[in-house]
Amino acid sequence: MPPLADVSVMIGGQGGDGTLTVSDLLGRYFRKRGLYVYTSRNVLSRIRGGHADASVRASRDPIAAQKSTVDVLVAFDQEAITIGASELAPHGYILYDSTAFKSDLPNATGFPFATLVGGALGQPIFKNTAAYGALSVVFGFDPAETRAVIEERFKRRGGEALEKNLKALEIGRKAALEAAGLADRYSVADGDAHDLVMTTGNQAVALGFVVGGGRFFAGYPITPATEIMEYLQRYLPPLGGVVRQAEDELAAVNMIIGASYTGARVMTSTSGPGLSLMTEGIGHAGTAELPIVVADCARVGPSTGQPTRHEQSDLSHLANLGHGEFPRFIVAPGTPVDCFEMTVDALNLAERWRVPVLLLLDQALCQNTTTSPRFDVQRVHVDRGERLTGDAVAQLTQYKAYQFTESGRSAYAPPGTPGVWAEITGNEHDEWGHVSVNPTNRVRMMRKRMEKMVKARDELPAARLFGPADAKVGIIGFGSTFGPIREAQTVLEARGKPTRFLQARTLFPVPVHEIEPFLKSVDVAYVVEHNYTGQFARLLRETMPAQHAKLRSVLKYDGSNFRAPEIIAAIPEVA
Amino acid sequence: MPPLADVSVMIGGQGGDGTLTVSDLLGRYFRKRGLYVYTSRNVLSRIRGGHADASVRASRDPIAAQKSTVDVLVAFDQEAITIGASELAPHGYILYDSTAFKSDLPNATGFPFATLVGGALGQPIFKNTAAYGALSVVFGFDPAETRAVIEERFKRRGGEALEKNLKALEIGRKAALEAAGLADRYSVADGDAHDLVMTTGNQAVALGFVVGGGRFFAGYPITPATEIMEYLQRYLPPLGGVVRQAEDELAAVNMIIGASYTGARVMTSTSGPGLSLMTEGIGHAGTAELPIVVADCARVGPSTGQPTRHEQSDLSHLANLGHGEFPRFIVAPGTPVDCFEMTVDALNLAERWRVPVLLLLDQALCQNTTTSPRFDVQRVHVDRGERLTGDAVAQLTQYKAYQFTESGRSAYAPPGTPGVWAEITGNEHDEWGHVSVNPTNRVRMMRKRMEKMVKARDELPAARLFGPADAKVGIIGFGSTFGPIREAQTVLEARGKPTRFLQARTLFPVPVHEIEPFLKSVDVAYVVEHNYTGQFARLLRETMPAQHAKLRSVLKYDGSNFRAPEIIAAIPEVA
Amino acid sequence: MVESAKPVPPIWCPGCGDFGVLAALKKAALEQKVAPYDLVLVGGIGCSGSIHNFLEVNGIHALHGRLLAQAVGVKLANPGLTVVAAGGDGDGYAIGMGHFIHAFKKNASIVYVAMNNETYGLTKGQPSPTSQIGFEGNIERPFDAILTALSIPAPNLIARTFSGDPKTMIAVLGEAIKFTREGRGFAFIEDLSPCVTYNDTYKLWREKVLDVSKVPGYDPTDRQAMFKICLDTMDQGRIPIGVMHRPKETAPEGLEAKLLGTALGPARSDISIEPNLASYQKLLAALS
Amino acid sequence: MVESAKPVPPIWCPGCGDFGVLAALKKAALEQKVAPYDLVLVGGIGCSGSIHNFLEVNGIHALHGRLLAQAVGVKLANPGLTVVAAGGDGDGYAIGMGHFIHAFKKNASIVYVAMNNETYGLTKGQPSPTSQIGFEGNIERPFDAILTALSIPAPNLIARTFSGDPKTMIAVLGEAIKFTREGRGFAFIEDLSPCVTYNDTYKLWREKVLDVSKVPGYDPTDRQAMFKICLDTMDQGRIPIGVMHRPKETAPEGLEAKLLGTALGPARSDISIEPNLASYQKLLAALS
Ligand SMILES: Cc1ncc(C[n+]2csc(CCOP(=O)(O)OP(=O)(O)O)c2C)c(N)n1
Ligand SMILES: Cc1ncc(C[n+]2csc(CCOP(=O)(O)OP(=O)(O)O)c2C)c(N)n1
Ligand code: SF4
Ligand code: SF4
Ligand SMILES: [Mg+2]
Ligand SMILES: [Mg+2]
Repeated sequence: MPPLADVSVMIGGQGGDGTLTVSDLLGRYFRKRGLYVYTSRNVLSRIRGGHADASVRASRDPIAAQKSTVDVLVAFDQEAITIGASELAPHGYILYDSTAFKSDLPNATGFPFATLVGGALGQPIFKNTAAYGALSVVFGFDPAETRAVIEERFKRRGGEALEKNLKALEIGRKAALEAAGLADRYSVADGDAHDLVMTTGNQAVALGFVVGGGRFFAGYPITPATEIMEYLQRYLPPLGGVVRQAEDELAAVNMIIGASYTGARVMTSTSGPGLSLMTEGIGHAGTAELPIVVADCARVGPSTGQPTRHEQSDLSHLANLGHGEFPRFIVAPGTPVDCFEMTVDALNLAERWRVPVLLLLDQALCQNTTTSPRFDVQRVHVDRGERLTGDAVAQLTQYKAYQFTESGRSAYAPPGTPGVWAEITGNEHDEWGHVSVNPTNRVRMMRKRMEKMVKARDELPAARLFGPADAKVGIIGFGSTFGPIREAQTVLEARGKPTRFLQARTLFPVPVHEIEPFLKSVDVAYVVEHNYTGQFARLLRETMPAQHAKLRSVLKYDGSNFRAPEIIAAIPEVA
Repeated sequence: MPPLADVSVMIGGQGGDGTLTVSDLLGRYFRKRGLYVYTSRNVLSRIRGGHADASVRASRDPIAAQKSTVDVLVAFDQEAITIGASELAPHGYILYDSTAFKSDLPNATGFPFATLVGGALGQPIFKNTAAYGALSVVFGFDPAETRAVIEERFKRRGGEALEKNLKALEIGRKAALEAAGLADRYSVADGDAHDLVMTTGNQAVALGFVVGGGRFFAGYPITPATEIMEYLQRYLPPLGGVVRQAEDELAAVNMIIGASYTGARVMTSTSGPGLSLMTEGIGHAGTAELPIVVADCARVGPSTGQPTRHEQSDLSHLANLGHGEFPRFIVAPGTPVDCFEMTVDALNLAERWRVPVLLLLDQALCQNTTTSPRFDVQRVHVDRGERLTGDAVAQLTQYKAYQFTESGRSAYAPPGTPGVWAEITGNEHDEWGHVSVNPTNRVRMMRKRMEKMVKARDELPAARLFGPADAKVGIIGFGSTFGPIREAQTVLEARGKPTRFLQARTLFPVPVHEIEPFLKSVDVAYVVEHNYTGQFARLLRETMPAQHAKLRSVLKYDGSNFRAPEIIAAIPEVA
Repeated sequence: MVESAKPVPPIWCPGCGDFGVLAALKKAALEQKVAPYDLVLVGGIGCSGSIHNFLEVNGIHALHGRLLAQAVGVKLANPGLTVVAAGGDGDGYAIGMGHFIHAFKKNASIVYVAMNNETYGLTKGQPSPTSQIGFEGNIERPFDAILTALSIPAPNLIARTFSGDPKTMIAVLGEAIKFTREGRGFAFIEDLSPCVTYNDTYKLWREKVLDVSKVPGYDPTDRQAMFKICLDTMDQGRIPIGVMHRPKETAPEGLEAKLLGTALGPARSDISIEPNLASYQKLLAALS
Repeated sequence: MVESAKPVPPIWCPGCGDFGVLAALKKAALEQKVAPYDLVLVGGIGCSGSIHNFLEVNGIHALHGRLLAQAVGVKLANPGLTVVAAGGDGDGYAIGMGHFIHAFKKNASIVYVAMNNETYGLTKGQPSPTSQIGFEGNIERPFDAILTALSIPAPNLIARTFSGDPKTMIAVLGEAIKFTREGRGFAFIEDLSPCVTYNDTYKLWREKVLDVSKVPGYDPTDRQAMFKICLDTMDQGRIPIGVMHRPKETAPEGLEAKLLGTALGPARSDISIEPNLASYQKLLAALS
């Protein structure tokens, strides 16, 4: 077989079998070889036991999605075969742990990994590293580099852990080398992607928050958002920032509201259930004009749903959440770099316009790891809007926290500014912040707040366009669908079927000025999203009804994320 | 002056001045004379002090809105004049309490009500009844019936209260009779509307809940919803029902969810802030397929907003609330009879389809009093859907709480049914109620739930049409705008400008089958609603984009409800 | 026999303290002769909260932190049911704290087992309100549910058990089930249920637990004395277990009893129009 | 001088107990020399919660029940501010109960004045968690915030005052402000603040209040003893007032101090890129 330019390995087993470690080790090896890498997982909402799998993909081209076929499947349990076999490529092969079960499949070899390692090391749990060893033989990895990966990965834990893993590696290698016909069964072409980092959306958001000047974070654990809080617990304190795990999401959002009142840059992160609980608080921030950023790491809903699985079904809620009407911006990054940069944007927009900014992510973007260009601090600009210092205040004759202005933005002097006091409320209020039921004032205040969504238009993250301008088939997507859509485009391009892709990065207010011209330029536009009702398509239909006939929905809501071929198959014009 | 066929009196003063009592007394009198009566109020979110006013309108024709002009203004404070004078009809007159202030207006007479009553009775608070006495003279009321109203109103409190009010009445009458040119200044034509009741939407909802078989209610006080709970505290216990004031709205909605699980018919009522807090719970009910009814008595939002004032800005939130996607029905009564009957509908729909039903009300509908036909218990039908008793269960071979069926409805056997147990969850689940991440099951369960919104279509409350079928100007409205829209239609009809009005009673899922033909039948359709963004119009645009060019919004969001002339003025085709 | 939802195998890590609660609950329910279809298990969200999936009973998986609100709703709507709520310390003492305190005050006759492992198990080991200072960076003093339970003036049954001591667990759970079936009000049991994966306290707790009934002056009807005993025990670095409050009151003081007396309650009322017609007409006629 | 939001006249009913809190707060802040622009008053939703509108200070009107969460956020983000949260018993002990309990545990240095009138004033007189049995149909035993406060093991200042006794109020409020300005943690004051419109308890309370410092054995550093004194006082039909807990600890134990030491904190950090560039680059370079 010729070297693979795009390889995918799936590792399945029971929770606790260490499948994630295998994909991580493989990922590290492939990166050393200059490949783009994407790792993903499919786990249950339980700590141990139950089937879970991890996948790693490596390619000479940039990727941010799973491959639709699996080249090699590693099975620690029978279920891994049931699930994985259907995805196996025709040339694919299965390595399984014959300690656990036997398989009659022709393209499968069993190794008693657990027994072998258990016997030699006393602890069968190192069977995962043994499997990595066997894989290294199957793929003909360089032995020294294979080993180096183990050393890097376990150096922090050091000592015994490192030693045992190195031994397990050799056990796995030896077994595979002894098995007939397995060595060098496949080879993987080296790539030339270097100076990339391997990161998740959650980590990128945390870094963006810090660099964007975020200094106060309160949250509550929830899958798949928890890592944002955990990263910030490491990053922020050395910078004089504060991270608190609150008693619940109501406390979290209200704590950041209190902190925002003092002028700090703030964020919380959560997923669906927590987001629903934050509804009242987000509306309060909108009315009181206190800048907050809420990151929603969407998972499968509704209700407790499927905590560990992927979906993009919170958009309608975000766009409409809260009784009454208040402005909000919904921005949706599609890549780790987006996550980093748009978290900064979110902080700037929130503070300039004194609105809640909702950063919409999804499980795949949050938790899967992607090779990404390094984040560039030079591109970061901190814009605090009309923030008043004590000196600036001293020049004023009046200070009104809700002053009507031409720009639509009121200057803000946080508490502690000598000579003035901020009177802030979620009741309807006049410019001074005094509660008011005056109908004329009410109308003006509503307009002041709501028009932010019009006036800020050109400051909101711009959509990105990919593909030839004259392509007649359009694709619209946001969030992690960026990866599979781009991949689909590449495949189609190669087949001589050009498409044009609009990656929406601001979802609300709907960027009509970007999307309408796009819709006009194509004959048909496929809106790709992970939900049942076609939530973004619905927003497009509402705001651009004249274009509705061109809109088609490509939907998936089974808990897994799109792969490129699924998108291609859903577009009859090019499929 | 000829007798007035449509009269309006506004009474303004400080909170505690008893303005509501005056409007109540006048309303009672007018009803005795066979008139339709509508009383409304405009109060602050505070208990005493601050300006508040009450209005009463009486007419020979059915009415459910304020009149745009005031015939007589009673002012207990200066602000009453500032506010009321602009609404005073050209022939209008002002009676004011000269104890509080003096006025130079030509069409005003001051009486020292507080001093007069204070002197005679020791308690100036009876000044409001004295004002009623004066009004009775101004309008040439029948003295015996004027007195009978006082007797009825105060008989429950009896003794001294009754006696003092009667004395205050005479003091007021005497003062007005002695004032030059006031007696019989106006007269009001008798009407022939009898056997009506005077009620509010809140009371009608409470009654509908009881008669519809509702037996469990949990709520938390909030304006303007509290009265529903208060009525039920009186109505339900004698029927073996339970009403609990919970510690908060999260507890309230979760308590009714627990109660619903046992098979009881349940409801909670709240307003915007509480509704936002119930978001997660409503989604849970939707996923777990536990029937609940949530009455939302909308007030001015966002956030704490204006608690005592009127708005219809919760619709977008209701239609989209909650992370993820789950079915819901939003029904919106427009009159007290609707409130009564549609609360029954809501209970039936919730239980048959095992979904959350959202009963959307608004402050004016909830709290203003309207003369209404009596509620007819004969029209009430209790439909419990596929509810399984012990006997029915014994006939089954299997009981699955989430069984896939042709109808889309699963039969339900509540806990306590011998031989079976209900396994209910807000996680994604299989037919048995076991947690499941199987992708195929996920897709089927999503469809099972979401298709309820399609399958239930013909059972949802139907829209009502008013006006000639060939009218080319359409009006669409819901909730309390029913009153002013109907009045506007009558006025326009008389001017030879026919309009056609669709009163939407199901708002979500949008009844496209009703509204699309309607839109096709007219040249233009004005969607009248109390919010900033035109929330119902947005839903129409999303679901019927092909009709979008016909849609116009008539919006009001200053805290007060529409009056007929405002609606007329907003429709250029007929104004 | 009609086939109904079958229990699924527990999803807990081998050795998890929650197995103890499951076993004890099974035993206690059997001893108290509760028919499976009359028992409602309300689970929280967390490792612990999945317990209802592992038994042949009515199970409702509540929202995170809302199990007590749902459980109270169940009981008030159908007082004939035996209601046991079970969830984690994060569920009950963090997000559920408001309902927790109010459950004592409301005093509906339900059993609540808080499975305390001093961590958030299912979200992978963050500190919970009961975590010790230093655990995963925790700097807040641990909440003691028993002390706070004792501070709320209502005739509740209050106890703490330990998953390492199944005998006491079964006895206390049995007493709690009996207590609630007699309509005497809220029965709270905090079970020390170690998380072997993120916070393995089995050994430590085995050394530290102290049966309060052995302490001189033990009188579970005297809140103030028990408050002192518990504080003193804690000051000695020990963890008090046992029954901390057993009210003198024996009458059916439960909220459902106060509200409904012997009436069947909302779930079992006949709500068809006929039998209620006269009452309805009276209500409607009262409109003026 | 720049003109800033002016106080508006109180919207309370004449005679409302809340006037007492307003007057005492004004006095205490003055005595403690807190600059108006350094004082943040966080109001709840309720009659009581509007208090911040009536003073020349920074005011934030929180959501119903969320004032403590917001107040903690304010303090942690800018520990230089003096933070006083004030709201009703419904706000604090019903919808806000979870945050209330956690405020003791978190122990941020803020003052919280719960204005207890045993009713929901602004929504017109429904029973609140502190309402007596029988008040407007209430059948639940009243919650006693002091007993529960004493049950939470953290070095908080705990006190109860009465609006009919302004001298004690000013003293206790002053102590609380000082306590928090020294970074010593959470200071909780329940003020008995009668609602003359819906639940006029002035006379009753004047007769019932009992200054605990007069009780033999009074020792506000001893939780257990104070728990007994309070329970005994209540058993005698009296209402304990005074300082119920004054921790021995004098070090800055406040959460903000633990988190930030003497650092300025989030609100006052320079967040422009330049001064932070080195730290940022280090963080980014650590990505592998
Ligand atoms: C509203 C909401 N917030 C957060 C979560 C995520 N979550 C699931 S379980 C859990 C905590 C579990 O801890 P605990 O209650 O102590 O149970 P344990 O797993 O330790 O038994 C959290 C925070 C959720 N499901 N819902
Ligand atoms: C989420 C939410 N629920 C309910 C309300 C309505 N509400 C306003 S004030 C109040 C209670 C007031 O009682 P309390 O806190 O004791 O204050 P008081 O008026 O007695 O001072 C309620 C329930 C609200 N504003 N927000
Ligand atoms: S993670 Fe902890 S609490 Fe959860 S099942 Fe495992 S041992 Fe039990
Ligand atoms: S209603 Fe009661 S609490 Fe509210 S202002 Fe009046 S007296 Fe005070
Ligand atoms: Mg736990
Ligand atoms: Mg109160």
